[in-house]
Amino acid sequence: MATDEFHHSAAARPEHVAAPIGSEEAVAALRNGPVGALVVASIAVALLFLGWLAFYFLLFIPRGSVG
Amino acid sequence: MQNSSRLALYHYWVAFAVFLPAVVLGAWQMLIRSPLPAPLDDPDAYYASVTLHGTAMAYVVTTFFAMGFGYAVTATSLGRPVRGVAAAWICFVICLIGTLMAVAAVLAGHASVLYTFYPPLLASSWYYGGAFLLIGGSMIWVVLMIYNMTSWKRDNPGRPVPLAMFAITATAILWAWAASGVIVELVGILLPRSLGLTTEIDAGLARTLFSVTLHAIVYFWLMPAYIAFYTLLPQAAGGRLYSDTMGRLTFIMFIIFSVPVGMHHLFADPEHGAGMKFLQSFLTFFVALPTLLTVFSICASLEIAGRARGGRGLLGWIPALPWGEPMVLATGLSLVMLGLGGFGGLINMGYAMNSMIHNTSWVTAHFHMIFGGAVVIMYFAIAYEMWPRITGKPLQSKALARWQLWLWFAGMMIASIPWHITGLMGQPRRVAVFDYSDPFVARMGPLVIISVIGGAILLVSAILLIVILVRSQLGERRLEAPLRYALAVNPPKTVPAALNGFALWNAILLVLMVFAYGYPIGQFFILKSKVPAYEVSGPTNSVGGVDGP
Amino acid sequence: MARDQGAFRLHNPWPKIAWGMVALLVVVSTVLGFGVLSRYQQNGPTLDLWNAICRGLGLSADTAPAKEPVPALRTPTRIAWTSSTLDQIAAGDAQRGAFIAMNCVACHGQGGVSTSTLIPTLAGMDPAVIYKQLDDYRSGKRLWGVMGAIGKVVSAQDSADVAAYFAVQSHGLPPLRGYRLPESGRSLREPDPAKRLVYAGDPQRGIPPCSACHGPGGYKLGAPALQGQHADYIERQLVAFAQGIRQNDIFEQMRMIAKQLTPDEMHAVAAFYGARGGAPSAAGVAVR
Amino acid sequence: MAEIETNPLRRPLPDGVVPEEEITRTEDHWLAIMLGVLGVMMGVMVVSAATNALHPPSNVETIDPATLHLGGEFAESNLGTAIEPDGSVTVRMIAEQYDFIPNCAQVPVDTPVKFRLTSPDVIHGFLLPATNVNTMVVPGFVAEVRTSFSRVGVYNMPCNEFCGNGHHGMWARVEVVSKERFPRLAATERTSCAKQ
Repeated sequence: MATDEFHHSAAARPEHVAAPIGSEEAVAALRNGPVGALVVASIAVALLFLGWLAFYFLLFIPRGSVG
Repeated sequence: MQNSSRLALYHYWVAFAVFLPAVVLGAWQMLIRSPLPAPLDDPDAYYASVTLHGTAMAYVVTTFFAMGFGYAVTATSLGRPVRGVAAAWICFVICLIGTLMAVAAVLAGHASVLYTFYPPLLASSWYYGGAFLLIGGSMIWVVLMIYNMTSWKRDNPGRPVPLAMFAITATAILWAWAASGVIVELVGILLPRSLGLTTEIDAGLARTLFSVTLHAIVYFWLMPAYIAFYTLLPQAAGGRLYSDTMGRLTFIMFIIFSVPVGMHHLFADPEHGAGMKFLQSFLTFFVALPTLLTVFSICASLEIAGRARGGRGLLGWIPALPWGEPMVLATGLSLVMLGLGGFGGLINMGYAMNSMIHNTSWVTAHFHMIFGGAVVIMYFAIAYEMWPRITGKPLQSKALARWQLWLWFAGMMIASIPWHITGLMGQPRRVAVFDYSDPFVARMGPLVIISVIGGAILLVSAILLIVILVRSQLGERRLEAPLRYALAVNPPKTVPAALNGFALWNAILLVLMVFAYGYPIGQFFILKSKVPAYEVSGPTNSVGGVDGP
Repeated sequence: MARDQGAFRLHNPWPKIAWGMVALLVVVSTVLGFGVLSRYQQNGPTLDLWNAICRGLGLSADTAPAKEPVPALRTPTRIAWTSSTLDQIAAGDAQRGAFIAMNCVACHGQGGVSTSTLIPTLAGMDPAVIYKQLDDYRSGKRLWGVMGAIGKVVSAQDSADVAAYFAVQSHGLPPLRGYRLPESGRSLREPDPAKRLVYAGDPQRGIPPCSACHGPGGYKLGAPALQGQHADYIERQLVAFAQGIRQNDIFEQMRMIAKQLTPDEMHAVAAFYGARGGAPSAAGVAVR
Repeated sequence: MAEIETNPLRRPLPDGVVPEEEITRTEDHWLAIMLGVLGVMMGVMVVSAATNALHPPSNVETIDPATLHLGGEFAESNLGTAIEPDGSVTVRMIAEQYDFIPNCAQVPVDTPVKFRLTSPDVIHGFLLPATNVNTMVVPGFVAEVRTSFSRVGVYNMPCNEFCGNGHHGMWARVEVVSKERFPRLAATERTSCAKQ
């Protein structure tokens, strides 16, 4: 069973493991690291962050003090 | 049909059979709140309806879906039949009885207290009893998930628990922690009072206990969606999971940070000091981490798939993805709604900033975006993924499924975005009818009408869902296709013990819970804050009108 | 489990990192929450560390200005819905009450079913309501001719007994309990002003729906059921509340609502309850 | 099993091409950036909360809800707006099924205001749209919100927590008036719009 040991992290039996792409494709896809994903995720988080700051300073603070 | 498949199918069907009428109620509720004429414009019916809608969506649909998903994941990811099938069926029956009891009590008009209970309002003991059987019954499932995982670990020493199984066990453990609050509230406060065993209710304590549940329950709803992100999506997209380890870490962080943060639902409450509120606001920030981590991991997994399919350039992998696959499409739509809903959440948890939107339609919009949007659309995708595997018949059809997902997305956006705005304008939640002749209310009228249109679209989508599932199941053609989980780029041969079990994390959570909730709950043993209860359907005790001595 | 996880063995990297992070979170949030933020109070002086911790926990509260003068106390009633009061009402003896109630027949009718349109029907009324009104007559909080004198001769126990008696009489007010089936036309869009006020209220004027407390379908401790009550009596009480002649409503609630109502609305609401009462008995039908 | 062994699709990556350490490092960097983002947000929140004394309303005071009307702070004669010796005002209100009392409060602009509310029955909510005044009113507790209004006007005041079948009818108002228009009250006087 040593041969399919690496499958255990996805599923215990090989028929339940999907690998639509092989190692070469995965290597090729990751040659430059997941840069595209970093860009997309960064844009999303940046929007979230700026939106939050905008809400805090442009909406919440002008509505007056509370405590 | 395999026993575990039948188990999953029955659970899914209860969930979706309850889901459709609950959507009908939701759409009608939006109508009666709007300036448009509604059939049956009776405020009492609205409050009963909100109770039913909330109970159905928050407890019934989610619990049954998660349980069914859990059995399916256990059987397929461990590659062996679910252990304890008899107990699973008993659990199913108990939860179903609880559901029927609660629904009957609401329909009889004896339980218009909303699914969050709001003591000292007091509903019929049938409602609380039903809720207790449903939530308490699901603890059998929790035990089964843990048992299946640990027994597999025992049989396969040194091997990593499959990620999907690890994650569903995390879901079960999270649910046990989350449900502890509402179970203690039901057993310790509400059931005894509704049965007449006690005379008073500690409303502050009851609210505090419920807050233990109230935030973590959202992550219980969310977890199946995240499991799909990590274990089903990469293969549906035709790629690999970027990192198995980060998946495990994400689910662990959900367990740790989703429970000791519930007090951000009580920021506006007078029974807790600001210091304790800050502590939990601070911890709440960290519950955003696993989601932010997931956003990146999922994008990376999709990028692998997109590039493998020929996508070039910085963003060329995005159009290269197989958007025709329901799972991929649902994930894309889900992430958009998760972004908007998460943004709302960051506002809500912002300590004093919560005052800006507390109990306005903003909050309703926020959790509809997160749960009704991001999570439920993944439930649909999971159902579409699993239906062929558990019924042995192909999906009828993918095109229809795409329509259904797009309609749900459009409906939820159209319904929720105007709510966010009316919430900021100060529209209160849970109000049956508004006086649109009041200029303050009238300004919200057009926005409310837009959201009604969204509600109608959601209803169409929900009907379509049932049509697709029924048509698929009644189909003739047989299909043999086992459920497949995504392989990681580097499938780990071994994982650290800490990432292969939950003992360490349960211990840490216990410490954090004592830190975050020890004093807030403990103070009620000193405070004199018990108050009389108010039965929503009139007096049933001795002071009642016709029941006199 | 704990053993092979090494959950408490701090020389393993995962437990070490995890426990360290938790300790950091606990310390930082405590210092910020109690040591820093709780010191600064809105519209108030900055607190020292000890007071900040107490306030942050909720052990101490915002201090009101010392001994501020208050207006002369005015109370609408002596009754409060404490458990002892409710227990006394619940323990009312209907059989004993029947003897006392013989004195009520002349005005409130046989079995509490009044034939006079200005005198309320008591049959089927919530005992807490009767008990409270008798006490208000006794204490002079509600002033109404002969009832003041009668109130003074009945004791609290008598009140509970007579209330228990009337509560179980039939042919009067229909039972308050139970759910009414949903029905269209109970929202703010209802054109009939009386029906609209009864079921939806008027939020702009701060008027809640009458039915939420007085039924049908609603209940509030101390609020009488109105369905089947004499319309003229209801209208007269509304006028009395509006003019401040009657002041025994807890927290001025009925005074505040009645002041907002026009005479036409009072008449319409009274007629709605009186007319739709389903004619408690032939004799009980309001004569107008 | 032999078939799987030879299936190139199921083979792990050759060591050293995309080592797991690199993936972990990328994720760690992302995690650090996210912590930084959250840290900035938390910093903004903490600093502004300290400098402006911004908190969620959190005054913990208990009170017996059954006997409020018989005397003490929430007797009907003491409800409404009072002027304190230091010039600030305190508004005392009752939130009950299904009314606020008084149902229209009056306060002066640019003056420290303290709202004190409690409930004799169930949970209610107190919200002034377009301001940050927002608190739950829980029976057994006195809810307190401290603020000051910078804008003259009438604020609608809905009950924002479900309190029973009359909930939708539970609306009141707060009138913020100029300091000149606000009546000069003696220490024992209470005012509301209704009394004007």
